[in-house]
Amino acid sequence: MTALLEIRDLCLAFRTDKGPAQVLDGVDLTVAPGEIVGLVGESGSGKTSLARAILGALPVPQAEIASGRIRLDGVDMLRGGKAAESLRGRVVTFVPQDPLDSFNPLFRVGTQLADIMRYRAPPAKEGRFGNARHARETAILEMLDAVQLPQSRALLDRYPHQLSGGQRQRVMLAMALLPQPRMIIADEPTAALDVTVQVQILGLLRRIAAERGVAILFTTHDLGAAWEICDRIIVMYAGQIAEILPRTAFFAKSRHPYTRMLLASLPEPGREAIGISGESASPLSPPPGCRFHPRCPMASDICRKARPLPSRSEDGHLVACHHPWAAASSPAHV
Amino acid sequence: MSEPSSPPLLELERLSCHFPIRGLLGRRAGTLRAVDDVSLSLREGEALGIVGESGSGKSTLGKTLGGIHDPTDGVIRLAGEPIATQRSRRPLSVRARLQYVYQDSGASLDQRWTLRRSLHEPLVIHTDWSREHREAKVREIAGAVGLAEEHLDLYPHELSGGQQRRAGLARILVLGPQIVVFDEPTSGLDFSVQATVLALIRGIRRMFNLTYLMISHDLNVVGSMCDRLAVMYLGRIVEIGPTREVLGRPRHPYTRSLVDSLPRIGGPRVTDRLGMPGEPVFPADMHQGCGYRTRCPIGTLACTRIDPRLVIKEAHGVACLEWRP
Amino acid sequence: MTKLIKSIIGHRTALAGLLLLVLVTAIAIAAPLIAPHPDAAESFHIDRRLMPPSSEAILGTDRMGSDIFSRVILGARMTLLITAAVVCSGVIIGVPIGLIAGYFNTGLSIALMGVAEVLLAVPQIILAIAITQSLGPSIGSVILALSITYWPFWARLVYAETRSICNEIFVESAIALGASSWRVIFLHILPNIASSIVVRTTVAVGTTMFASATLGFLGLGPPPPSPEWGRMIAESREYLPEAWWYAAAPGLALFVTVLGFSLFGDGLRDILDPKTRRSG
Amino acid sequence: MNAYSVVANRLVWFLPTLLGLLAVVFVLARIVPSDPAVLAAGENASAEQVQETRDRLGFDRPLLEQFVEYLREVARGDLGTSVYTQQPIIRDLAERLPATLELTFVGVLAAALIGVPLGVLSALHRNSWLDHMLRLASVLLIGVAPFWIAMQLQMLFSMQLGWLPLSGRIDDVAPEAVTSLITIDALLAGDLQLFLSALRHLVLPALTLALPGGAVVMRFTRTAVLDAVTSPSVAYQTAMGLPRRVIVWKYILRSALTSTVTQLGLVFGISITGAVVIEAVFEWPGLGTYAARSILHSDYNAVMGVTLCAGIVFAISNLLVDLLQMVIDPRGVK
Repeated sequence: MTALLEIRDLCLAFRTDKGPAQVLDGVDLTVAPGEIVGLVGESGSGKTSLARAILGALPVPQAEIASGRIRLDGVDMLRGGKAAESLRGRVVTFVPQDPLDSFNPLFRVGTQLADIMRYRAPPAKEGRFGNARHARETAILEMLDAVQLPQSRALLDRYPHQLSGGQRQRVMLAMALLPQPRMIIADEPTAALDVTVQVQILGLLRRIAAERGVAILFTTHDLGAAWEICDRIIVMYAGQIAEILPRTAFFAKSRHPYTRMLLASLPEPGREAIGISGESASPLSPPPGCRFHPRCPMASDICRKARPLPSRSEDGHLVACHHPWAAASSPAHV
Repeated sequence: MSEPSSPPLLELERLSCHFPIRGLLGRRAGTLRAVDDVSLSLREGEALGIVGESGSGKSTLGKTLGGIHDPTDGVIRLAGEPIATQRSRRPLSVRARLQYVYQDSGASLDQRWTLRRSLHEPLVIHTDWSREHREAKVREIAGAVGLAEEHLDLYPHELSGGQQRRAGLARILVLGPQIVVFDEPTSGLDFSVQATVLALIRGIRRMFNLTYLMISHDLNVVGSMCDRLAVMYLGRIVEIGPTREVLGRPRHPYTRSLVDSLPRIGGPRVTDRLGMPGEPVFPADMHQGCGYRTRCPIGTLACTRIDPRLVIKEAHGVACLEWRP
Repeated sequence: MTKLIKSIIGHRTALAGLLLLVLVTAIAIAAPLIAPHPDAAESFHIDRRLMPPSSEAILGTDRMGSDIFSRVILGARMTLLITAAVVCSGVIIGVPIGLIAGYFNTGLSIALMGVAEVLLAVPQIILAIAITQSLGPSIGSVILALSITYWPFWARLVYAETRSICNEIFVESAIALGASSWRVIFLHILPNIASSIVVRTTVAVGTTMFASATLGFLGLGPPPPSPEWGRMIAESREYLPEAWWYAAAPGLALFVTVLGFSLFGDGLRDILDPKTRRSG
Repeated sequence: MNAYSVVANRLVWFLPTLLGLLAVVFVLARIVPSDPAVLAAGENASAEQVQETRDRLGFDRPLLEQFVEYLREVARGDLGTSVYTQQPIIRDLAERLPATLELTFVGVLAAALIGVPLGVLSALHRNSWLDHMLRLASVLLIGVAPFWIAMQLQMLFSMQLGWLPLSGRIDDVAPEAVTSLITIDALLAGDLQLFLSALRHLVLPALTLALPGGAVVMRFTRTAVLDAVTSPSVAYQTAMGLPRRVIVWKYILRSALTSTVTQLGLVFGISITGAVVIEAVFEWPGLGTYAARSILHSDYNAVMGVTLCAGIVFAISNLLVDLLQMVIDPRGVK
């Protein structure tokens, strides 16, 4: 299996007033074509920075990539120049967290869709009258149908603020699909939505990925959402990958203490959730060794000194911990 | 089920909170029925959860209880005594007994004040205690919510999000309230922090024998924190009952769709089944019939004409024409 | 406070402005001492009319034969006095009105802000002209006219800031807690909007100076022979272009003073108002 | 609130503003002078004449009654007679207002033409030497008193270089008044010579307005462009790989201009105020010179007339800005 996206040893820092903030530290990951990968982490885990790094949308003066590489479809995205540039918005597209802010409020939805179609999508098949504009509009309407937006023609004439939250996110999805990408990066796409709408959008994402063979890298802090749509889940903590597990192993066979504690933090009727005490590690002065050790109940001397190397088992389950749970033991809270 | 002998600690009777929608020349063009004809009661020591999606009016309900909005109609009773409706007239003693905690309780702190000063303020307003007396109380409560001594001299922006919420909570607790309204106490928090905040609320409930009302969009949160649940849709309560009942055997189609939308980690994907179609309409646009009919999978013609009332049977109420026990 | 001073020193624009202001203020305060011919500033010397800059009169002399340098630095007092008086009364009238109107937001506040809006609807300088004209030219009438025309600026600013801060949760919660109105206004609202008042005031100083100089220029300022920059510039027009130094000195003095305030104001805004910081 | 109700609200507020304006002018005219009758009767009037004037003008009647009477007069278009020109003031104003409007329009237009491109340039090359130079220039320009600029321009371009006329609006006889804006009337009459002459007269006064005005516009535009550049919608479009030129010249520019237009209205208001004194310097036959001359002759009614007239123009320009804002921003006036 050749990977569509391959990230090796990515280190990223932001220059801040208080010194450099290490946002990503030695991140390795791959995404196969058509695969849905969830990037799970709490605020400050670096998941959004990782997504932005792939898209080349990091704030330019502050961000500094110390080492590592990002290869997408065989192209080096960090040093690829023009070739990488042309991949963005064509081979890899983006669904943002807050659709209202991501639209330009002064332009009609149709205009913004049309511009993506015009500049990023592969040339549409010539319409009946050989009119490119007409062909583009047809393609847009078809796409809006595909994301289950009824009365799509009327929608094109609206302004972003006139749509509901769910409609806006569907349009964003349509915009991400128009270039016929091989990969979509979705950054917390359902965080701002109500649960009933969230479930619709998640369902839609999954169906689209399956039907069109698009890979999705889905960042979220919501374990439930990750469970719903992902094939594989990557748990990040403080800029490092803690654990990579296949969906089936996520609940029952997680091995990293952090993953287990996260799962135990979920509120659930009839059960008292246990939180994780302490503060998340600061990227300005990350703790030495395993970054999770100050909050980890199993931490020992070695955790304070050495960064745990990831160990991989045969089913693709990877864990970076000096004291992982045994593969077979059941989760803490059951 | 028999009625308890003592009057409920908190009672809402046909409470409404409407906002005018201003149109041409500031004329009233319509009415936003944020809270519409809501009745419910809370016994001492009870925890009631209120769930609903954005625009369901749950937050307005909380703010009306907290005395931040004036009710348009209806009565709020605290231990049998009606609370004056206008916020300017709500007496200090009532304000101390019934308190409202903001979604981000840290935001109730003045950014230019140290924590100590913010925690003293309620006591300065409500009591004539000496400085030492107040300080002792402030320290006691700060300790109870897990804030260290040295935190008291910090400004809000020097605290983490979780600590700010603790401080906001402490500000409420120094007055020793009987009832607290928690408005989305966990929104915007990571799961690990959320769980510690919920644990804290559970702790202070035991410690101070609190009665509370918790408002949240997250069924899991209220489900794990409350004895009873009320489900709101477009300003109305559509279902109310014991948590186990409401979540385990939902009667209203809306509650059912909410419960069905919850991802179950370890279980089958809920997206494999069809979710609920549509999104809530604007609360001002409804004129007749059941507010949920536009999204309801089991709606009939009658639903467009008849506005179902909340019918309570065996402590479990539901407002739906189609529901037959 | 020390933090504020530190950030001002660390901010190039603010520091440059501050230095200019200190310079101008020091000159204004010490004017009678520094002025080389303080006694000659307001009297007539026919033999010394319109002399170009020389060692005797470093900025030349005017049509009355007075030493322009002396008149300019004595004029700094006049300008700063008028400006300070106008700005102070603007703050004293405008800030409480804005606070009260913004906090209570009742019929009274609509009336108060209505008055302010009407005054703002008249071009300020024209209103000031009308007022000074009916009062007759004097320092007092300039101050009164500008105070009447400029307080609505503060009222409107404070009103808007108060309205928006009243929607902040910490104010709402203080009210819900039962805090009295004066407590909310003076302990919560005022300290939180103080920085925007300060920034706005610094910027307004420049505008006020222009306005007072304009009145002087139109012959409505303090009557001659008092040294007022606007009037001096107006007088010089008849002697252009030959007596180029005549207009240059008061014009530059006005420029340097206004520049000082606007630089300082810009810097303060960057420091105190983080909302606009990124666009700086 | 929909667009129409906003318009209606503005229009309805316009009337009380006007009424308030009249009240202010009235109060100034009747209360501030110790005895308005003395003023109205003229300097050399005898005691009987003063008394006669007082009776005739009704200065001894209750103030409210006088105010109502005054409103009636104003409604009839009667603002009194000018002591100096011996004409009805309303006619004086009608003759002079177009000159002021012509000057202000050209000044603001020039300010926009200077300020907008430079603001965009400055923002796009943020922190370059060009940006620093432009910002320095704007600070300096804003700090110079307009009447001083006027004098320096006169000295340089008229007195020393002799390129442009020193003062006035036209050399020859004015063309037949159609719009009363001489440049346009000259063009309508097909008289190119006259047009150029009018234009040459316009250059210096308009430039005096446009220099500080342009500096203000430039600052606003720069801030607006920077806000747009850092907006999430631009981040989204960048991540989607939309060509930079489309993002800048279509989306960013439109967003920035939306707020700049509001500021142009503000600049217009400031310029009308500024025009008063600049006209005095250039002897431009508009409201400003009229006001200055009226002051000189203690022509009380005339000053009040100018105040009223300027107030109305100002209020109308504010109204127009609000309407324009609504037209170009689909979200309406905030």
